[in-house]
Amino acid sequence: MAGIAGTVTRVAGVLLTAFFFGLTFEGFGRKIAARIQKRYGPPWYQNFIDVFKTLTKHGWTHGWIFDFGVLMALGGVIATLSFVPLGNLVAFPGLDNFFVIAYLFTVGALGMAMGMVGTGNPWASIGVARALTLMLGYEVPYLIVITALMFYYKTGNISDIIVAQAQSGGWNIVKFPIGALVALISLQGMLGKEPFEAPIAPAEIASGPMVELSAKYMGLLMLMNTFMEFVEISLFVDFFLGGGTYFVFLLKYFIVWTFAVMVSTVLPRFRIEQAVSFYWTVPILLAFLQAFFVVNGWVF
Amino acid sequence: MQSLILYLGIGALVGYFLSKINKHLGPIVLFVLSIYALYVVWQMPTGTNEALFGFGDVLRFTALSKYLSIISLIVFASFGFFNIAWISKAKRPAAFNALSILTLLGTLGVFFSSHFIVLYIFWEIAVLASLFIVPMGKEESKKATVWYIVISSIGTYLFLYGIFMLYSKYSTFDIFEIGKYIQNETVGFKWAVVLLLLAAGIAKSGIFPLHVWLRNVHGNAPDTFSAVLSGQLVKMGSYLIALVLSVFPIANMFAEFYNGVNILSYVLIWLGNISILIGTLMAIKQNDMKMLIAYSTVANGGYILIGLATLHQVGYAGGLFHIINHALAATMIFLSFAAVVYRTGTTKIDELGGLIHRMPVTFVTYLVGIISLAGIPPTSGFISKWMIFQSLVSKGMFVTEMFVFIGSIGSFLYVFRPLAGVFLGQLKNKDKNVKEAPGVMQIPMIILTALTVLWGVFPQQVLVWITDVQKEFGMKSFEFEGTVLKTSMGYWDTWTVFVMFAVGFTIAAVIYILMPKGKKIPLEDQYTSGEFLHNYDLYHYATKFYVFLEREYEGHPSFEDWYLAIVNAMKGIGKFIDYLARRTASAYLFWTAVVLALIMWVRW
Amino acid sequence: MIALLVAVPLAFAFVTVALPKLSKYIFPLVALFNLALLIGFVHPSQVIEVGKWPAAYGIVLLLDNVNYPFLIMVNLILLAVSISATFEEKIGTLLIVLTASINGLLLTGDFFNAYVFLEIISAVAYILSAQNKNSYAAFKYLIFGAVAGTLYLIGAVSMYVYSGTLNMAFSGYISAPEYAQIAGIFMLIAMLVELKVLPLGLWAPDVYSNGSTLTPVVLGSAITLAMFYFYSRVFFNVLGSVKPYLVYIIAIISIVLAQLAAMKQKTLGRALAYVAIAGASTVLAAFSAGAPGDEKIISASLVYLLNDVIALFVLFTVFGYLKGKGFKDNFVAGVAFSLTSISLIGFPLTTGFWAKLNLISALFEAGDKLLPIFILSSTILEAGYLIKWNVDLWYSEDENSEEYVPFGAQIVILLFALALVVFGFMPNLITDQTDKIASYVFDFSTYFDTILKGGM
Amino acid sequence: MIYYISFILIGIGLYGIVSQKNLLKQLVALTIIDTAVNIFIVSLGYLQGAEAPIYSVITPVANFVDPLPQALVLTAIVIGVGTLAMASMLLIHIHEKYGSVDVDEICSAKEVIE
Repeated sequence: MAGIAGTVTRVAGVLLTAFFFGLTFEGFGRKIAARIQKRYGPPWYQNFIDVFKTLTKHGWTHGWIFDFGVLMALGGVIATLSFVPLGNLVAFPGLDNFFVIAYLFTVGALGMAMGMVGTGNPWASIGVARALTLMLGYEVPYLIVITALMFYYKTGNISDIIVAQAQSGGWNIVKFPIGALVALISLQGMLGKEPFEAPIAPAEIASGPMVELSAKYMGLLMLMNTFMEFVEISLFVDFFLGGGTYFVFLLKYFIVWTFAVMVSTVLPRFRIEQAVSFYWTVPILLAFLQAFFVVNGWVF
Repeated sequence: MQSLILYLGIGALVGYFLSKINKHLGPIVLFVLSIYALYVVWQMPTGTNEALFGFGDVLRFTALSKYLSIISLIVFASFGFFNIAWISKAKRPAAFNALSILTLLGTLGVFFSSHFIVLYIFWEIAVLASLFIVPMGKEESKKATVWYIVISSIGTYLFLYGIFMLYSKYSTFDIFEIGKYIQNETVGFKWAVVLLLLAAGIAKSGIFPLHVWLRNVHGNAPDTFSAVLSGQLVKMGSYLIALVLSVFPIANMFAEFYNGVNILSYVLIWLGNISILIGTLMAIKQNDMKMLIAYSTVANGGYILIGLATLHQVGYAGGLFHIINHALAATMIFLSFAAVVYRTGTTKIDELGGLIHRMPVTFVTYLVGIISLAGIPPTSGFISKWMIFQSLVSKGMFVTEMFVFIGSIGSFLYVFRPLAGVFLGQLKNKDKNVKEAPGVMQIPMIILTALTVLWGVFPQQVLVWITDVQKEFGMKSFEFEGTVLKTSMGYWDTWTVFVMFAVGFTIAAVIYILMPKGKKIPLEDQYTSGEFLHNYDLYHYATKFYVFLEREYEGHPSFEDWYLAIVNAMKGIGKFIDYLARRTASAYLFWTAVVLALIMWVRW
Repeated sequence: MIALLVAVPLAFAFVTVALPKLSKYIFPLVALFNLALLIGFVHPSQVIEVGKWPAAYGIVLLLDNVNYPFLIMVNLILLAVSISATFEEKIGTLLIVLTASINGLLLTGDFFNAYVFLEIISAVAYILSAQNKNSYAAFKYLIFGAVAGTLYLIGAVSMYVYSGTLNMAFSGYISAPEYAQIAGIFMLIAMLVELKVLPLGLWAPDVYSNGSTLTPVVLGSAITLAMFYFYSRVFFNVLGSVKPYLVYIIAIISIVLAQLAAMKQKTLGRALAYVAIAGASTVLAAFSAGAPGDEKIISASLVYLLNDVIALFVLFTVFGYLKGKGFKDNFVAGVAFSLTSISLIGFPLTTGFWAKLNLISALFEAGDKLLPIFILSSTILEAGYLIKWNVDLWYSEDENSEEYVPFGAQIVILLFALALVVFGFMPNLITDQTDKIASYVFDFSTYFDTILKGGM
Repeated sequence: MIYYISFILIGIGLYGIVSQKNLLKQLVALTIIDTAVNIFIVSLGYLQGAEAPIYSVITPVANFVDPLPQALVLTAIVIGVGTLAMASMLLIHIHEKYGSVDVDEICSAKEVIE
């Protein structure tokens, strides 16, 4: 029983961390973006206000698949999140296989896509189609880089890779600089931030998938979005920045997040096909370069 | 085994005549026979030899036979049950039923044979029986039949040639016997024989370069039969590939090429890569939902081939596991399509929409089917993909990984297209009165759905079958403990993942229930950028769903066109001959004189 | 006794000239009589010296283990033709003459006598080809056949010059191989024409596809069978057994060209004509591969030949009656058509399957790996277009016309089709026979002894 | 010598069939071949200085030419005539159907008919 209690505690810890710090950092991100654009910006707790406010409103639903899709989205992402190691906070030690996380992650994405298209609004369909297409772009180079890491360390477990970084004393961003660059570019796509913002594109396709959202559905999906960002950035921190203890991890997290926000603030938006063809040229070649280095043992 | 084959043979006749009385009886015969056969196969101990109608020991029940027979019988049982209702749409119900039973007979015979010629005979029975079902489908299905028979024949005759090459060396047709000797042959002979034998499997399982028939055949065949074609008959090819790769000591026969992968496997893996790429990219383009899944069959055939060809403890198991996953997923998907077509009469994605509001069970079947096909936990589809990924990563095959990832992520794209176009979005006016598929159709769909999730969470049973196969062929077998699947690169626990998913879902549900209820609004109540819409049929994004992606590979080469060009070139020669034949006697005589002169010159 | 096989039909032919209305009834009776005679009263080996001239001088008729099964088969086919075909009164007489001359060709042991029978067969064939106002094709066939006939005559006379006798056995025995070869070349050309091997068989498509129902059936089955017998007699028995590489190559080319041409066809009749060409070429190629005394190959190719002949009989009969219309209202014809085309392609559990399997197996045993490639790849094409035709005809949408298959023909084609399936399940029934033929085909000394010493 | 004549005649006949577009001329060429072959056969049986193969007072000793080829030729001639007659019949039919015996004209007529 003690084991289960410990697990429950750790899972709760992970989820609460993601909830609290995720929203907080998002608030910081908005502030930073505003400052770059020479605005004042909302307070750091604005996102908490948004989530709670939307959750308490009466909204509209488009039928059971819409409701189910939203639940599946949030449920899937929560399940994913619980497997992600936050530095040394690992809810399920040994079960943090990268592929499991990567594919569990898609449950949430699928749920969201399904629910949003279930509204019957074509803007949502267009947004989802773009999101999936973009995914085809960023996932492949990202996965190749990560599998190169896995091949190098002979393990698919994320915490093992964190440990190995600590033992060898060098972060992977130093050992695999090209890979880290590719992962960073892919991360931008995963986060759906500029220049890879086409799936949402508020001014172009009316926020794409979110077009029909209201009230608590919006709130649940905002939570889901926060958790997704948390998973994505955590994976980067774990893989390339050596994870670290809980607070060190959060610090690294904040730095990566800030960087992503800053990049997104100053860049314009790629068209979706530009984005895909970009991913299919530069990052994928770099990823293969990195894999080639790894296979030949040329690692710093 | 012999009695089973006999019963099926009788069953085909019985099914034919019963269908003449009442067409709903035929599928019942098929269903009962498959359930009975499933029971028998499940019980039968592996490793038994048997004679077939007095011809020596030509049947052998291996663990591989057992595994594939069970898969086939599950597919056929659901197909049979589904047909009880669907058969009223069939063009020639009696022939359809009899031929379906014969198809089952053929495939089971293939799985049981240990004698190449017997295997070939059963193979052709399966091909022939299914061949005559195909033209009962849509209008283009007649052309599809020709594609089917030609590509299939290319495979089988190459196979036959390979058999005879072996026979002229060893004077035996016994597969297992030959496996013992072949190691010491010359390199050229080994290459030729193995590739020739694999050709039939490659053609049947839709691997590049013999993949072109799948779109036509699976896309145009009778709706439920596509489920068998894609879910079961294609697996016959995978079986043959698995058999050849495991019975022959491939790893010892061919030199190592890269990280413990031998050169033949590498060639096969590349064929698999190209199949995945073609299957995925072409599936994304299709507007016909059946053709879309037909292309996805090409891609998944590639996965199976890659998994099997690694001959790796994990990869091979993954390939085998993928066989059952794809069989179930394809069956579910095609059956749900059959239900859709049964009610609406079209397979074009952009002519449909919003069916979820009318056919929820069909939708759920399709949904679980695609989740499994795309390899998303907690369905069984993820397990096999995970195993294949793990083995590729552990061997550091990065280029192959790229194709595999494209296939995997591409599958999200293409399976979403029918989901969005057919089931979600705006319900068409003409479909407003559509009802859910009849209960008889729902039952097999629900059972398959349950099975997919069940094996996704508790894969032990399937893994036992797989490890039995691996043990039988003397490979290192895949390790697992309960629901924990282990590889050298880490493990994962299907049960924990499922529980966590349930927990996440519960958390979300709790939040959802606690918060104020949403008001249900009709589909027409939409954000329309301020426009007033008269026809909500048009407010549905389904045509050219991924047009921005399709544009990136618009001018791609089409193998179908290339093959047609070859056929046309051949027809050109034929036309020339025909032209000569229409000429006067002078022309003939000229040729006579030429031949005469030639013979005179050479003297025989 | 065996002379009756020729004499009785010939006599009745004269009767029917006087009483043309009876020909319809006499023809089946004649064929039946021949069959009864063959099965009940005569047995190999028998020799008749016509006009009591001793063997090497006079004409000899011989019944031995090689031509006995051929005779039964040919007469069976002619009986089937008499039941299944509908023909004018005059044609009935012709067919009786054909019966006589085919029997004569099969029985004769004399080069010049064979020439006469060949020419009579050809003459009948020309008239049959001219049916249905197909005179132009018939004329082309005639020119071609006549030239071929003269070439055969040159060959036969050359044998006479070298050996001083027209008796096949004796002249084969006496003449030096190089002389025999030159004579053989002339005869070969004539036979290649009759066996419609491309490019010498270019007459066949027009004749087969545009004539009456009867034309392709008779030409493609009975006459082809007789020609193959004659080929085996002349080239295996008399002129010695060397592997004629050139014939082999020409036959292979012919297979390929015929299949390609068949694939291209838009009308069923023409496609079937090319199928017939390809089939005959395959048998010829196999014959030449097995020429150096390989009994297994010959046996297998005889099975192939039999399958081909029966299948074409059925296919052409169905085509002739239905003229390419669908099987909607002609279920029996459709079933027979499909079964035979499956057998022709060589799918398992039909005669064609064993034919191809045995042939390939025997070829591999003989170390011939080239012909199997062509047989298998031509089978791919054949499967493609035959299945296409089957599907088109079964699922054709056209409103049915008055075309139908008469009852007698339905029975015959169904029986033939079922026979192909039954032999498919019990291949021994047929392979035992062909093995026996094959074992005698190369046995020149027995043949020689039988003829010269009177057999009895 | 006479062999050469017959072979030359065969050559002429073959050339005639190959080159002529008129079917009747082709038929004539065919008969030329026929005749040539007959000459060939007869010439084979001929012996210099030998006599007709008939026993009589004038030829008590059998110094004969070979009689068999002559018999053969008789048969061959009959067959040739039969073929010729049949070919003529076919030609008449062709002329009835297409209105010509010229190959080119038949071809164009065929297109019209079909």
